[in-house]
Amino acid sequence: MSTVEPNPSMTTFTSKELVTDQDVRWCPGCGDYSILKQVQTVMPELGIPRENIVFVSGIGCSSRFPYYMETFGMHSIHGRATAIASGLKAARPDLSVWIVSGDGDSMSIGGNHFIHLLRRNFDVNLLVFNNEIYGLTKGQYSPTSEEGKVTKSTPFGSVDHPFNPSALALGADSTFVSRSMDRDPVHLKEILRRAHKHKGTSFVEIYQNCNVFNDGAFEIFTDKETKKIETLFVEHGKPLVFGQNGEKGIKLDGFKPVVVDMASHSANDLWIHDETDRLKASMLSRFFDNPRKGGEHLPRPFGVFYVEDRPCYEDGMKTQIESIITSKGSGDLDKLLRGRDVWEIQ
Amino acid sequence: MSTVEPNPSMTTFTSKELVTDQDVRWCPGCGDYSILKQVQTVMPELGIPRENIVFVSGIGCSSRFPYYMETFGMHSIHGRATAIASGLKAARPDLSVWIVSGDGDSMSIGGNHFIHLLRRNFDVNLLVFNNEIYGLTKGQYSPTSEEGKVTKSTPFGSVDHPFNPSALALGADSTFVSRSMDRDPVHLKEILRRAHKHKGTSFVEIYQNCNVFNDGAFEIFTDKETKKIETLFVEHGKPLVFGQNGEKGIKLDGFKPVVVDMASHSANDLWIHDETDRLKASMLSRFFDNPRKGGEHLPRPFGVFYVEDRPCYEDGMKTQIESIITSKGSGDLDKLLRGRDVWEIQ
Amino acid sequence: MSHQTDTLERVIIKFAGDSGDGMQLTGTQFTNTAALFGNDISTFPDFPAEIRAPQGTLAGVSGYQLHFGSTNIYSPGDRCDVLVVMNAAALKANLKQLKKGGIIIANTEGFDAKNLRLANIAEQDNPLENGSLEPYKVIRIDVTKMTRSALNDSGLGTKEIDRSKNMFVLGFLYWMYNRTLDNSIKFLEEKFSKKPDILNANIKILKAGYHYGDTTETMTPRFVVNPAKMKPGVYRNIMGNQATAMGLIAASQKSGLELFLGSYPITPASDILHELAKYKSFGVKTFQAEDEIAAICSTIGAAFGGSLGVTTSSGPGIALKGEAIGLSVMLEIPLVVINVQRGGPSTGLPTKTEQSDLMQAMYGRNGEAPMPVIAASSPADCFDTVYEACRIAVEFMTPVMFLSDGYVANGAEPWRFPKSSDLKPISVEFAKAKNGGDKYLPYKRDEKLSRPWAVPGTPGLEHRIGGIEKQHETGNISYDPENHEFMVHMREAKVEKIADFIPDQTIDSGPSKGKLLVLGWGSTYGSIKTALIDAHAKGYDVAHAQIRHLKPFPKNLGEILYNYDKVLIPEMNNGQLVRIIRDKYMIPAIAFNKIQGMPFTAGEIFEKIEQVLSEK
Amino acid sequence: MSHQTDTLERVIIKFAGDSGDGMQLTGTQFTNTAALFGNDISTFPDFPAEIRAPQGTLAGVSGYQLHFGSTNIYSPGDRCDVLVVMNAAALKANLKQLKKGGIIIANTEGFDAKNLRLANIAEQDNPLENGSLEPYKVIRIDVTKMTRSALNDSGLGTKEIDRSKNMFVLGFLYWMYNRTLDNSIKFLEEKFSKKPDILNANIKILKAGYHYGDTTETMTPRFVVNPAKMKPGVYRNIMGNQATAMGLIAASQKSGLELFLGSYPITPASDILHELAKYKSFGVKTFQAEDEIAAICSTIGAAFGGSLGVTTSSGPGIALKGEAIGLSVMLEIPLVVINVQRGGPSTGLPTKTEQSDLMQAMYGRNGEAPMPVIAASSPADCFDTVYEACRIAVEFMTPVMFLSDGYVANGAEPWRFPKSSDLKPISVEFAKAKNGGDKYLPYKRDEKLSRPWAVPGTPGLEHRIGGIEKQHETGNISYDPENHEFMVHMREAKVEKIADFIPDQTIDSGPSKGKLLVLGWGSTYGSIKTALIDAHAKGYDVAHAQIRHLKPFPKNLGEILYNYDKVLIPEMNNGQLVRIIRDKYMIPAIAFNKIQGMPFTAGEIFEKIEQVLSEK
Ligand SMILES: Cc1ncc(C[n+]2csc(CCOP(=O)(O)OP(=O)(O)O)c2C)c(N)n1
Ligand SMILES: Cc1ncc(C[n+]2csc(CCOP(=O)(O)OP(=O)(O)O)c2C)c(N)n1
Ligand code: SF4
Ligand code: SF4
Ligand SMILES: [Mg+2]
Ligand SMILES: [Mg+2]
Repeated sequence: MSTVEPNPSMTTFTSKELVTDQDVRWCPGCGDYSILKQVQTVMPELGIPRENIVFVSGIGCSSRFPYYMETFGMHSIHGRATAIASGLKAARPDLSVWIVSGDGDSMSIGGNHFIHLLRRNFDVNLLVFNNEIYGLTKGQYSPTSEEGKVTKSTPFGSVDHPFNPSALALGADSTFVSRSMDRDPVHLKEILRRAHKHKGTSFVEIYQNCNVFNDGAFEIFTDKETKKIETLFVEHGKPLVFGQNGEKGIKLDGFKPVVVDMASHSANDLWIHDETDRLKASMLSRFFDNPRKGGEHLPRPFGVFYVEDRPCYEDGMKTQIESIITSKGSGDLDKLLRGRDVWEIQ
Repeated sequence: MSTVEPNPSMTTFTSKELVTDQDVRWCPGCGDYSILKQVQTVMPELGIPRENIVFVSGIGCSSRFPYYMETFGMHSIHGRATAIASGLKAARPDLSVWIVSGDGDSMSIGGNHFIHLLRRNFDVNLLVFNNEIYGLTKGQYSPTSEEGKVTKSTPFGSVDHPFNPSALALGADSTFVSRSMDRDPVHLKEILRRAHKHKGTSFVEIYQNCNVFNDGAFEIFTDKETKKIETLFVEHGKPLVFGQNGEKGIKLDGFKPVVVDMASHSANDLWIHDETDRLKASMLSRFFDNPRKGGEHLPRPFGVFYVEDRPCYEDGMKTQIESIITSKGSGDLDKLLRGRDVWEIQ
Repeated sequence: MSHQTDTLERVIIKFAGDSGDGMQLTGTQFTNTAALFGNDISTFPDFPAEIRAPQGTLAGVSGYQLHFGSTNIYSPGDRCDVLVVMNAAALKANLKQLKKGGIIIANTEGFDAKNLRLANIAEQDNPLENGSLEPYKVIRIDVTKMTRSALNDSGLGTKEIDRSKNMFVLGFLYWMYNRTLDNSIKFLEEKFSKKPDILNANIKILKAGYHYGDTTETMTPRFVVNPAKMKPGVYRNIMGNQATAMGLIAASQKSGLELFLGSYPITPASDILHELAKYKSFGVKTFQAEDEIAAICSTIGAAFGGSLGVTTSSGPGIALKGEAIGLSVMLEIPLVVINVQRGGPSTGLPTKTEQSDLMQAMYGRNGEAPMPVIAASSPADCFDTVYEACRIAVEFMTPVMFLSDGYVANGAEPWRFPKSSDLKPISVEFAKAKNGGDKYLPYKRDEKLSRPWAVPGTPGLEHRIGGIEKQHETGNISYDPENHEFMVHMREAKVEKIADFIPDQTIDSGPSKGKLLVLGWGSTYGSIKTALIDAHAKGYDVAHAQIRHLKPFPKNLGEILYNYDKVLIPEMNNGQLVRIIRDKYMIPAIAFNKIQGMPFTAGEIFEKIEQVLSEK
Repeated sequence: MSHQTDTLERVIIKFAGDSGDGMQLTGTQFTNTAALFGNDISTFPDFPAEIRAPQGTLAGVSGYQLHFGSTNIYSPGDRCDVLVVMNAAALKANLKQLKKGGIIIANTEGFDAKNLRLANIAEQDNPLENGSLEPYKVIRIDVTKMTRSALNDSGLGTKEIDRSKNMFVLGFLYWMYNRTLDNSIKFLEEKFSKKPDILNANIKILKAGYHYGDTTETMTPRFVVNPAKMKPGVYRNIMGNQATAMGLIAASQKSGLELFLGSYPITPASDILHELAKYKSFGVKTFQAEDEIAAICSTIGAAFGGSLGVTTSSGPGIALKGEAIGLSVMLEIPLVVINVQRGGPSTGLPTKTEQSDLMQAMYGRNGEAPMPVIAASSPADCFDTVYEACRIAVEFMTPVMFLSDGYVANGAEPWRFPKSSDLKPISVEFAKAKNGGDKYLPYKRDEKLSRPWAVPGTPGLEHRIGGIEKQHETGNISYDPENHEFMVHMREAKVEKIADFIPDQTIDSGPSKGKLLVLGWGSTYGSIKTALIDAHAKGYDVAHAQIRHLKPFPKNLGEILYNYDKVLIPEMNNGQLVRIIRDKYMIPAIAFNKIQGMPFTAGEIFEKIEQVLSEK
């Protein structure tokens, strides 16, 4: 987001000043704590006056977020934060609007507003805490839970094929598609900064551990032992390299990504990440193998997959109004009331 | 759809027997007439007893469809046909379920059920009559209308970026993505047959002319003069060839599709359509230039872009129940009522 | 030639033809001419059901009813004096609305074999020929033939020529009612300024119609309807949805708040969206959302940001908004929810009118979620009422339900439009400073029980609001049992408190005590008013009150009700206001219901009054 | 050691601790043991608000209330006799519910510096030490320490050891109330059959708790609560949501219809989904939809296909279903809509109980859209009531709203469960043949005004249904005004007709004529019933009726109401049934409301009865 220009005369604020007087009520150990921390850390750097920041959320554990941010905020209803934020941004393009949502909130009940927000490209930041479960309602499977998942509502395993959130976002013409995780503060902060910088809807999927109802869902990506070989951190202009010591790379064999050994390959052979290439982003989004199934599989990518520069809805709306006012002048209420044809009764 | 095995003893029916006693109430000249005709023509060929066919629709001009089909049918509420059909198919896997919807019905108000239907992959056929307008409510722009469109609700032009329906469907993990048009009966019938054959949700986008509120939206693809150079009919295993006499082809230059002259190229150089390749389908879906803007652009593809074989929700549901019954036996109501711990009062 | 000329007090004309015959335009032109001449008027279009049906069929009939006169006119009227029919289907669909002895003007070409078949009339039953129209005066004109022959040298194609045949009818009616063609000629000149061929053709046919009246041998009667004695002032003609849109803009201008409309199209509310979308020069932001839920939610967002937030829909869409309305009740955020009611339940009768969403307005959401409800009684009244809705919303920090309906929305009447400077000011002040020592208390209330509106961007007033029960004053989440009860009562009290700031209920006509009160709400106003005129003419002891404020009721309403022996409540539903009145005031109010997708006629109400008065 | 032993009629124990302390399990174990012993019981858990809060805080307190006795028990009871608190927060949150002179069993380790701080209590204000608990009997036990020392050689880690401390408390209570450990030991053996270490530890601690009572020098009182004289038969314990799930399965089995549940999780309704998902062996299809709209729409689809369609939710979700409920009213398709009510409006108090969705059930959709409404009065009654809802739905081809609430849903009581063969049959017959000559008329009605149910797959019965107004009998789209009015009346008449097929309203207790009738609905049953027992003991002239059928009302309801001088209507809302009664029967019924997310206590109702009786 870059509409909100740093205000030189603004009173700067510290991360501490973002802490509210409300007790944080997530379960001890919940991944949400770390995300909150990173957001509070990054905010003061962004050069936005605190009073211009608004956090809007739906319903879910994740959606309690605004209560813990000493900014303007709204904890709304399930699935609708995206729609509320759209109206807010349309009305007030000057604000820095952050949406906090869960996998259920944004992709189950809120799925429609999610895809429409992305296509309209309002200049807002959409943080989806994906814990692959409904946390708040105590553990039903979500549209991102893997097939076969045993939960309260699927005691014999779910038969639902899950969404691939990045793919869905790309399909909805998202202009900023990214992924990070609760347990990598440095990366998460960087992605948050990038999201802020992007002018347009910045979709940030954040893998978040729900240690009560879906503990360890992303362990394989966050655990020291497995992280390096199971994840792939992509950076614009850099080759796709991963592994304990960067010993593996990914190159394209025609249209097929293959894992190669860096001992026998040079960086030049590799797929160089180009975040402006939608097709490649599309391919990256399909690095979606379930690593727990074992066998040969691609690492899970993190980082900014895709960035596109496309006009924002609120700008189009504003420009249209301004250009009409410029050409026709401001509306005159008396003229409007009078209309075209009048007659007088004496 | 192939769950519905032809019933050898069924009473066959003719297309005429699909005509109901209700007057067809679309505007004279509406593209819906042709689609109705093709559907009525194809149905008898499919080998489904008439009483096993159900048409479910939402609200819109297109959604009047069920009234004109002498099968079972429901004209429901706006945007919800997909959800209703999901429940119907879950309950009755034996039925051949056809959903008829409009661009607004399926991608505006019905967007959430649309993407969830596709990911769940119920074995139903989803026909979306895309006229890039809200017909029934007399001409507001829809989520597929092009940017800048002047309509009743956008007298100064819309500032909305439209969906790319095929891309959205692919993003939602659709297992059958296709496109046809009202004005090519032969092609449309073929796509309908293919949709029926596919086991899983078959998404068929049908370009449909609304001659009252959005006349000529697809003229460039349907008009004799321009059709051949502006459209690309893809067929599995065949090279991408188009033009007045097939004089043009499309080949891939790296990841970039380029139009080449067949005078200087052979079919072997060309992109051979592989409908099982999701990445290529994704590329095809992005052949989405607005031809009216002129200049160099890719032709608009028609045909089956993508087919994937993935288990259907209703089968998973049914199999789970059957396997539980097989292993545990059918539920015993008295046992259930009694529960685990009981005591007796004398 | 001599034609008799009668002077009439009021006349009702219904123009009916195929959707393609231009009857709406014909009606509007006649209306404008009558209005400019000084008649009082009231009109109502009668669109075909939502799908455009094949030409010539019953389903495709489009009508336009005009009531004009030299006395005050309060409704488009009951049965018509003149019925213009362009084809057989139009006659079949409308004949029963024609008074016995009334005039039928029939386009004979519309009764040919094809048209009869399309109207499902056997050829031998052609009503123009089988004598069934005996009780009426029938004027047969082969409009098509005359139009074609008048224009056969115009260089236009048949299709274009035929399109001007409605002008023939218009011209003929102008002749019948002694009107000048000036206004319509001016209109045509503007409309076809860039198409001189078409312009000339239309004017020629308009005149041809007029002259046809003058020259034919038929003993066509002519009439004079003198100007009405209306309150002096400058008038314009206005439709309900248009008036609603203008009321919103006026409220935006007077309050200094940017107008934001979040809407999803639906009949018969869409026109408010269409109208507002035109007025970008007033800074109006119209957002066509993906569905009704997004429509209201975007509006909530905009209102949170400091806009005058409005969302428009009709019954089914309002049902979808219920959960979010509940949120805005909890947030105590200003919002105007507009329901242009139509026939229900479910998709119901989308193009027809009904008042069956009152209970939904009152109770259509979970929990105890009270909100003010206010209803417009005529097309022009939409302006004042929606303006009032906006005022209540922002001054009391509450969502407000504004009820209109298909009848009011599409009907038209003359409007003595106000000057902007005469409009009651709307006072809004955003909170600028902390109100709780070093804290900002978003739910600290003023004497109206209203809370402050602190918009993002205001330094020091950062705060959070949400849909979970909140603590008094701080607005923090609170699960405290007593606080919940307190807040439920507070939200109810706040809405009830509005009664201190709205006008007392008035008696529209009739005595302030007596045998019978007819109590209406919303669009039944005109029919009741007209019925009362007739009843008073007969000397009946009956009064009329029309409620604008349905929640809270005006404080004196109970008092008024107790002043009459009986209270009759006519509603275009199965009895909704009557339930609330019975519950609240414990009086055995009598329900009178019509659920036909059509307004009451004054006659129906008059008869019911007679019946109720005659019962012991 | 000698301990006094008193015999008591009824006892209320509240177990309270941190969410992690296992209080729900402790409570359930004690309950089951009491039930197996033959006491009558009623229980209610009191979950922390929806987010799990940090350990030790007030927000994290989880409670479980048990009422058991040798007399009949109708509610979990008002104030408790014994309060078990595992930490300071638990005491702070629950103390005001303890009777003066009641017993507090406190885990002293839960009152250390850290726990006091977490409970927002200054260290010097430690209630165990500052004398503020003077009015109570306090039994201080360092449960943690004793558990740890008992298990220090168990080889288990501290975390695991600490997890069994609730067993100590349970053992101690068993001792206090002279119960055997057998049932709980059996339970533990099953639960930990694969973890012998844990099993042994738990049994050891359970026994340690029991022996602690026996051996300590504290003058702890012991009590005997004899078995209740209940109706002979075989009983089990059941919770409301569980009973609802079983009622649905029973209806499915008895009707021969496949059960389809379309649902989206929401507190406190989710457990019905969870329960039903377990019963796949009954062929139950549970579909967790993407939202509430898809939930009900999928159910409509399944019902069209011939399933027994059910959708479950709570207030906000029901609001979202309004439009689709309207569709099912129009389709006249069988459907059971279950609303487990919670505190509103909006997100409100998600884990608390309330009865504030009655008006929404009646009116929460556009147009005139009547549907039967039926409410359960106790956990076990959910079974019968939802079974009845299913019967009405399929026999009358209509959606039915079944109202439960958080109190009934999570409460438990003994249930003399029926034999399947004793259940009233549910008769459904799908249409098999044309009913209109050579046509199938989907809206041709039988004597119940119900239409036939012809499911896809039936040759010759192909037909279309939809949400637009339909022609009588044919079901074709019809815009005819008279037909619309006819159909609106027909849909209302059809619902009202159900009154012919439901039992008359009965008087639960008290005289059939008299001074005062207390009229309840839904979950207020137990509190009213208990209050009436007390009132009758005092000789008051008061009766009690509890309405199950809220729409249509039983035919004799009016007659009953007119038999009393006054009617008092207690509701956990701001007055909803009372409005309907006042409107319909024109009696000045008195509202008595509690809106605290908590059930009425019997005492509150008793006092109100006294007050109403004492007023002139
Ligand atoms: C309209 C509505 N439906 C359902 C619910 C219940 N509900 C609250 S949060 C939630 C899902 C939470 O999952 P997610 O969005 O993934 O958030 P998380 O708790 O996992 O962070 C549900 C089903 C609700 N509050 N409102
Ligand atoms: C809940 C609800 N919202 C809005 C409408 C009004 N409405 C009916 S159809 C429609 C859109 C129609 O467009 P589309 O789906 O593209 O169908 P088409 O008429 O173009 O075939 C709308 C907005 C409605 N009937 N119900
Ligand atoms: S339930 Fe899961 S997501 Fe919710 S607060 Fe607890 S750990 Fe976090
Ligand atoms: S409005 Fe358009 S889509 Fe609808 S029937 Fe007419 S031509 Fe067809
Ligand atoms: Mg989640
Ligand atoms: Mg369309």
